[in-house]
Amino acid sequence: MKKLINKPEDFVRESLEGMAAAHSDIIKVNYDPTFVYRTDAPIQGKVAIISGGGSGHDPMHAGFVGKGMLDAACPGEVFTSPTPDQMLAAAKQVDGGAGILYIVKNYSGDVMNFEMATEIARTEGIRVLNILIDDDVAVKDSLYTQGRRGVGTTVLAEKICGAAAEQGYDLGRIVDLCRRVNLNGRSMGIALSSCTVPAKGSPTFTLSESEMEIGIGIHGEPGRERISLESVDRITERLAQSIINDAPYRRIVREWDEDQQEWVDVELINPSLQKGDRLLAFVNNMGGTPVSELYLVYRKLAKICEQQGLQIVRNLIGSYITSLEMQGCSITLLKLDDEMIQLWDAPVKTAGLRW
Amino acid sequence: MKKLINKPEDFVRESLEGMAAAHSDIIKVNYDPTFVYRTDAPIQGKVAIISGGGSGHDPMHAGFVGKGMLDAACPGEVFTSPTPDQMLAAAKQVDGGAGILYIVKNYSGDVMNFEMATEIARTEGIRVLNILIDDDVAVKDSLYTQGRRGVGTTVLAEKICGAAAEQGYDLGRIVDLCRRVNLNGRSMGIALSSCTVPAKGSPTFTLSESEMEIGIGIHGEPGRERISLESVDRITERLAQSIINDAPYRRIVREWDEDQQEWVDVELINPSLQKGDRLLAFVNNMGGTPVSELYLVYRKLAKICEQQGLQIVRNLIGSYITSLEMQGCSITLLKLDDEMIQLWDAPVKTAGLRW
Amino acid sequence: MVDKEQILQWLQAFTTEIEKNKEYLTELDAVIGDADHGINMDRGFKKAIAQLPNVTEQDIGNILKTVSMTLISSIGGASGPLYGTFFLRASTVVAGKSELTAQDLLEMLQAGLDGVLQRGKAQLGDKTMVDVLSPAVVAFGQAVGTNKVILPAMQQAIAAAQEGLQNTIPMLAKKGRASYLGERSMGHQDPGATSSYLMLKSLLETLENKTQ
Amino acid sequence: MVDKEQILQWLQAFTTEIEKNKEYLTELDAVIGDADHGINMDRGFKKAIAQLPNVTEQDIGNILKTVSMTLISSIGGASGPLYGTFFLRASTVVAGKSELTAQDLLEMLQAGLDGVLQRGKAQLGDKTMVDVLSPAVVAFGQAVGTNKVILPAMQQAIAAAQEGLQNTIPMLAKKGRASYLGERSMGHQDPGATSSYLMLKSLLETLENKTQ
Ligand SMILES: Nc1ncnc2c1ncn2[C@@H]1O[C@H](COP(=O)(O)OP(=O)(O)O)[C@@H](O)[C@H]1O
Ligand SMILES: Nc1ncnc2c1ncn2[C@@H]1O[C@H](COP(=O)(O)OP(=O)(O)O)[C@@H](O)[C@H]1O
Ligand SMILES: [Mg+2]
Ligand SMILES: [Mg+2]
Ligand SMILES: [Mg+2]
Ligand SMILES: [Mg+2]
Repeated sequence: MKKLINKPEDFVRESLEGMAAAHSDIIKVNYDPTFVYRTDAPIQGKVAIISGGGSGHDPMHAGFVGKGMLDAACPGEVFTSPTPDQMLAAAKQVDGGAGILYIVKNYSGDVMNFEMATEIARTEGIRVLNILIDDDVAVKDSLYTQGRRGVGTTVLAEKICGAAAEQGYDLGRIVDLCRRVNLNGRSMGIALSSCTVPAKGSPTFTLSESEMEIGIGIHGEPGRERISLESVDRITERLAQSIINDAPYRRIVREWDEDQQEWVDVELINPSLQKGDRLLAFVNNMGGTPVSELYLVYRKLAKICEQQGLQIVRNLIGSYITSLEMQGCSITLLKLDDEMIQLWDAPVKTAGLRW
Repeated sequence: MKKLINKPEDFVRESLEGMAAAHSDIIKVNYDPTFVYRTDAPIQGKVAIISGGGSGHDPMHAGFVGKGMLDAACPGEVFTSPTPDQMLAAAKQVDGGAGILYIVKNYSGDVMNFEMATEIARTEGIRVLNILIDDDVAVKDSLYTQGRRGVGTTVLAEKICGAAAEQGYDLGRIVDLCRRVNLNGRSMGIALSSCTVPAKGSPTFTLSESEMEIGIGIHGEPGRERISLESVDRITERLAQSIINDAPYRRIVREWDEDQQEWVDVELINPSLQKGDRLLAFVNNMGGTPVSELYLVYRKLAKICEQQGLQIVRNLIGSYITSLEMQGCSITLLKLDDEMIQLWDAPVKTAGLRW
Repeated sequence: MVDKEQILQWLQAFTTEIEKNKEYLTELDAVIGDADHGINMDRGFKKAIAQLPNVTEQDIGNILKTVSMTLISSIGGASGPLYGTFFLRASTVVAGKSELTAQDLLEMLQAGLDGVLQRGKAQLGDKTMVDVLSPAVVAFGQAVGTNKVILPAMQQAIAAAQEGLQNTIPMLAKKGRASYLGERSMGHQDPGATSSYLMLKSLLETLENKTQ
Repeated sequence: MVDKEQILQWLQAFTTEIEKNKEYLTELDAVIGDADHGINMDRGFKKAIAQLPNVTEQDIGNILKTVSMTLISSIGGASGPLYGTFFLRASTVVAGKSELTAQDLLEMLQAGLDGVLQRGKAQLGDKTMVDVLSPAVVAFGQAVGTNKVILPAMQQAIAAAQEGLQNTIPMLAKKGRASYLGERSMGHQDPGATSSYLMLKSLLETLENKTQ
């Protein structure tokens, strides 16, 4: 295992220590339970946005804590959902009295842990709602299964909802906005190499020099299919077409109902992309790919969108939701409206995203 | 070779095409001769800052073109210095009448090509001065050799001089500032893996699972020494101590003399770091290392600096001067003064650096 | 009867079993998941049994509740809430007890299973730990209903668990990370089902030890 | 005498030689440099000879100047300015000529070498192309001084070049990328010296072809 680490079991903690030392103007870190939060939290009257998930996806989520984005992030062990006590402690730390939104990626672990946290928080009088992000079109089935994973759209939802919270949106509006971002975002990724979980010490899977994995997630897990290595144009075509041609996606998700004070099943449907739609095109690095290669992906993606009558009006290219040192990339296309554009453009100051 | 590319020979051009498509608000790209320049160039009365070098170091240099940093960048083939005609064409494009500074990394190729460009530019009536960056303490000898390579300090010099140009500094002041930045910056790097030049198609060198290279440059070349893999704390200790304990570094460099209208040899000396110095600590990704690991480097670096009475007042952590997909990192310590701090903090808007 | 001492021994035995199978469980998870199940379980159960010395004087309900709380706050992932909920629900039905009859044990396991089902919403055949826990609890219940003797009933349960575990191999995963793999999930044994099998096996071995 | 036709043949032959040795030169550069020397030379010389059809009617000076300009604007790296300067300086001393005496050829090579020395500031023993070019030009000059016959003089030059090339192996590099390696640069043949040797060898072979 080739990594810049000390002991594998200290990796997450030491990385957070380095982050805290480097960005003391933006974040503070609490250990046991572990969470990262804005130095200026709680902000009275502002809705607090909290996310969290396994570590190994840097800069997500801890790198997105700061003005204009998250109020707190809960990092778990590498690729392992954090625990309810972390989420609860984070909520208490940043609660400004206007309620809290948990942005949760749709993985059994994350969903269950955040559900437990939500249940406990509410018994303690903290107002918490949750929105699931499930945008990975590589996952085909929807009903009666875990459904689609939460990937690239998470980053965009955190930015857009963070800006909305900063602008004084109330919890109800932010929840609706977050749901809308999720319903309009779709992603898919590929890997040229596996990654190595520090505690495991060897790659999760192995690929020969001429193979790649299509439809991977962000946990170093193998994808939907293993195929022969292709040119970047062909790969981009695959990812883009899977996203663009994705049929309306219907599924049932569980959200907390404030009136009924219990979990309710909500049916949600992603509309398909349409000619004329304005898009945010997000080309994401899985970790080990040079940014120069991401530009090759973007080059082809821009051409495909133009051919299909889709208009890219914003873009984001770089390492934002990664799988340790995995080589590969993912594409996310988010259909934008005026409100989302204004919120996307709003200032943000975090370790991982800043303008 | 596992890369997101089409044909290796099209790599540099297609990557620039993607970049141009993605950042049309910031940059334009000219092909044949190839250079990247600010959309708002030339800016009358502003000194223009130009850099360039082989490709494969993204975001350097093209990703640093934009307000508050470079006016133009000349990308060569991968790891190959660009040619004088590129540099000359870039100079003509961005010349705002206040003179041009070429920031040149100290490699035979870069030095010679920029010298030729400078000579031709002057015959064409364009006022051009050059500053060499030579900050890599891994290179031991100085007199009678090529001397030290230009590495991490280049990024910092480009930011600081770019801000100065934006604030209206004249060419003489910017040249002095750039020289001062170089004299106060020192770097050293390590590699856990090699990288693969696309046109070559196989790794430049191979390392076993338990080996690493110490004192590497940024061209995928082997380093000063090959040793057994160590913990990140030990590696950071090595790099930091090599920089901190580096003796005053004396060498002769060639700069263009405007009065004599010819190349003159200038003797320069880097002062050593002293207790109490204020530093910018720059932990740079060689390309394939997750940012979480860079934070482990920073964590240890911050401790070492504190122990040595050095005060880190600014930091930069991430992928800024890379070697394609190489795994590893470099550390740069730049001694700051008030003027440099103010210029560092000044706004910048480029694809690779923004605040 | 199963006494408190045996419950403590079981928890210890399971933790040891997890430690021994840490790499194995992680490898199973590498194939159809994210290569952390053994690591997660090992971290959580080691922390849990480290708490046991503080509660040896308390009843079985409190012991299991302590285990549950530690699992919930230290495993994370899918197995954290699931094993956490298993022990939490199990603890409530044996609250106040220091020894358990066959019926108590059945109710305890049933409550744990119900908790897992409610938390994870998985069904039989989804290729999860439910595919081991559920047939085992059914078999145990039937055997207990017939002759009320714990040890042979638990042997029946283990046989069913083992069969359930084998059955996960051809299944197409519908819950958990393996579900993302679609048809590629088929042909591989589920890691969580494997750890659940080890949990029941440790219980049987603990019970057998006493009778020896 | 060497005529214009032979100069064109030489440039063609060298380009072919570079193409054949592209991987070899790149591998040499991978060991003590950055793995691009063969790629650089191949790119540059292919572009250069693509220009030749436009200038076949012109004198040797202009032909070499065209080559030089193309090399300068298409190789980059260290070898671009060095080979570019070599041909630029060479071109000036043979300006206007359509055939070259032994003395012309000597002056041409000497001027090219001087250009390389001035541009690169390397000295003999620094482990660069100078370690091939310099002894070759010296040997050629001595032979020309003695008997004024080109072919044997060029054979002498090649012998010296070959020796110079071998000599680069043990050297500690002081210029170019290999210098960063310090003592690790020792024991490896210099890539630029190797391409310079191929350049002279192509010249000899072109001259020999005619005499055959
Ligand atoms: N919804 C669910 N219901 C029951 N068991 C589940 C569910 N989701 C996952 N599991 C079980 O959890 C196991 C994986 O646990 P683990 O690897 O620790 O968590 P994660 O999948 O979060 O990495 C799976 O093998 C499966 O048996
Ligand atoms: N200052 C110099 N003077 C003479 N030759 C040099 C000098 N620097 C480098 N070289 C030659 O250039 C060769 C490397 O060329 P190349 O690989 O194309 O360029 P780069 O080093 O820029 O990648 C070296 O092997 C050496 O012979
Ligand atoms: Mg996990
Ligand atoms: Mg080169
Ligand atoms: Mg797992
Ligand atoms: Mg080279």
